[in-house]
Amino acid sequence: MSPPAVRLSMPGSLRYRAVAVRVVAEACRLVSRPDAEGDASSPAYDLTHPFDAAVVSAFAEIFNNIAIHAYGRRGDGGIDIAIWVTDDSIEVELRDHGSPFDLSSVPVPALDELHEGGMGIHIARSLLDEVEYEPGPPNLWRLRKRLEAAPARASAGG
Amino acid sequence: MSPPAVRLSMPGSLRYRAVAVRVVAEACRLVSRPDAEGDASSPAYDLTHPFDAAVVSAFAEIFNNIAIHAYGRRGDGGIDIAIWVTDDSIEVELRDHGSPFDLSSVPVPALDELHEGGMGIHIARSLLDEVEYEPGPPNLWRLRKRLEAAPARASAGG
Amino acid sequence: MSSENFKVTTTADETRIQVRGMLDVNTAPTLAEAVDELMAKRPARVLVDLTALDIIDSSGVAVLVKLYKGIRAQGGQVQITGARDQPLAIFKLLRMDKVFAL
Amino acid sequence: MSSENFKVTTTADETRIQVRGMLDVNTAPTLAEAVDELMAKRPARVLVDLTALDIIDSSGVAVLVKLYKGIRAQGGQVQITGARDQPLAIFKLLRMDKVFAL
Ligand SMILES: Nc1ncnc2c1ncn2[C@@H]1O[C@H](COP(=O)(O)OP(=O)(O)O)[C@@H](O)[C@H]1O
Ligand SMILES: Nc1ncnc2c1ncn2[C@@H]1O[C@H](COP(=O)(O)OP(=O)(O)O)[C@@H](O)[C@H]1O
Repeated sequence: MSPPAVRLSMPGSLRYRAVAVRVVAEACRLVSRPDAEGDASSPAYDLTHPFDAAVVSAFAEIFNNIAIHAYGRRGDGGIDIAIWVTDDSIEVELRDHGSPFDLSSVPVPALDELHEGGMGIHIARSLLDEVEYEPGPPNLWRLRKRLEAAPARASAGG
Repeated sequence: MSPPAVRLSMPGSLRYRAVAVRVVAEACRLVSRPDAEGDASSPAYDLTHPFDAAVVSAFAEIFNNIAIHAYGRRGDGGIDIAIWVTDDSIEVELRDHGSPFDLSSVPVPALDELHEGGMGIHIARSLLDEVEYEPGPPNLWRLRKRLEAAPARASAGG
Repeated sequence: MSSENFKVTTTADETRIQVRGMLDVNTAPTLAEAVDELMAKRPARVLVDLTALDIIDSSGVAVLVKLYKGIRAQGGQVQITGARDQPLAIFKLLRMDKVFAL
Repeated sequence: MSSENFKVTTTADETRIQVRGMLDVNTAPTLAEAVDELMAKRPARVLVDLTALDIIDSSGVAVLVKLYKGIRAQGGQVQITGARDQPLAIFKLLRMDKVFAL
């Protein structure tokens, strides 16, 4: 596999979360709106494109879980993130040195009830094409999503 | 020196510029508004705090120059960024493998005239406490700024 | 009570909570406190306006569920309106669009 | 002509350019093209409204300078108004707050 376009290493703490989320949001833009100017035209990252919304939402849940569960909110370890973008897909890997766990034992929430927790993994899995986890150290999360064939993209208007 | 809080490696091209700018903007927030919630409360990064505005503006000029001048807009090399944050300062290093140049030969623009170029380095130097450059390979930029003693920060309103 | 992320307005008829920006693992706890304060007052009618909410995560959803369940358990009414974009997609995914009558 | 970043409106009296969001190395070239088109029409009065401009860099400044100098060289008037926050700080730093009468 070719080297990732973007690598980010940072503390595995919620305080730094926005750093990672913003990087992933920008990487999504490169996939979903490659014809846009190389830059956002506004300082807001916008998740109005469903591809960006899906990937960023899923990524944020997995990041939160690492900070909260793998590192127990202690922020005493790092997260290494690698991002590959192609014309029509994104792949994001996260590596941490926190406690491993058994992903297969996490139940799918019963959606006929309202839950106050246990929705993060379900959200991530539902929004992405693939969510893989290999317990470590380091623990490895591999997230993938393809851009669906564009449904008549709104014209750029320029 | 302690290891940087955040490391980012990415293509040295304007297409990826927003990735780097957003990371630096978030890192600034950690210095200028450490008491805020760990996350921005809105998806816009805001540069209303003068510290953030100064650091991000300066960083963006230096990044643009690497992509445009050192890499000649070819995007054929990477940029490695390291960020250190303390309670009251930020330090950002950028390393690239593009053409080196002689920073001391860049003239200070005469501000009694209006210029259509040659303002980037001057902007960066004026906004930061320190701008150092060591020609390479790799070329190294070291940017530093201290937060000034807070001038009666607007109350958080919570 | 209010913060950068929400504003609570109480009239004779109802309590209105406008949520804006990002409601996530970092910002949800402040809203959760406000929900506790509110529930102590046993309001009869709560309206949650999500028109200005840009992004939510599972922690944000959890606070809204807590509010919804809590007020209803006290015999109050809750209406959650205005979700769009990413938040709406998350509510749909969690099949909450029915419960919340979005 | 317009883009995500600017809107040009022409009336009998004047041409008004509203710039918004980020005017930087990536977005400035589109505005530069619009400036070329505009100058070909030799407008007598141009008003540039920067109220909605959040962030500018030296490439963005360069386009505004080009506009200012170009229109004035044609004998036209240019007024640039409304800069705030980061853009205002940059104009001040470059001592353009006087020239632009901000
Ligand atoms: N990265 C992780 N490391 C360790 N345990 C995890 C991790 N991610 C999830 N878990 C476990 O899986 C459970 C379900 O996670 P999730 O669906 O995100 O819901 P929640 O975080 O709200 O409990 C968590 O409660 C935790 O026990
Ligand atoms: N990273 C760099 N690598 C090579 N040359 C550079 C670099 N940064 C600046 N320069 C040189 O210094 C000059 C002045 O840079 P700057 O003040 O940013 O203005 P501008 O980029 O508009 O010319 C550039 O024109 C270029 O010749």
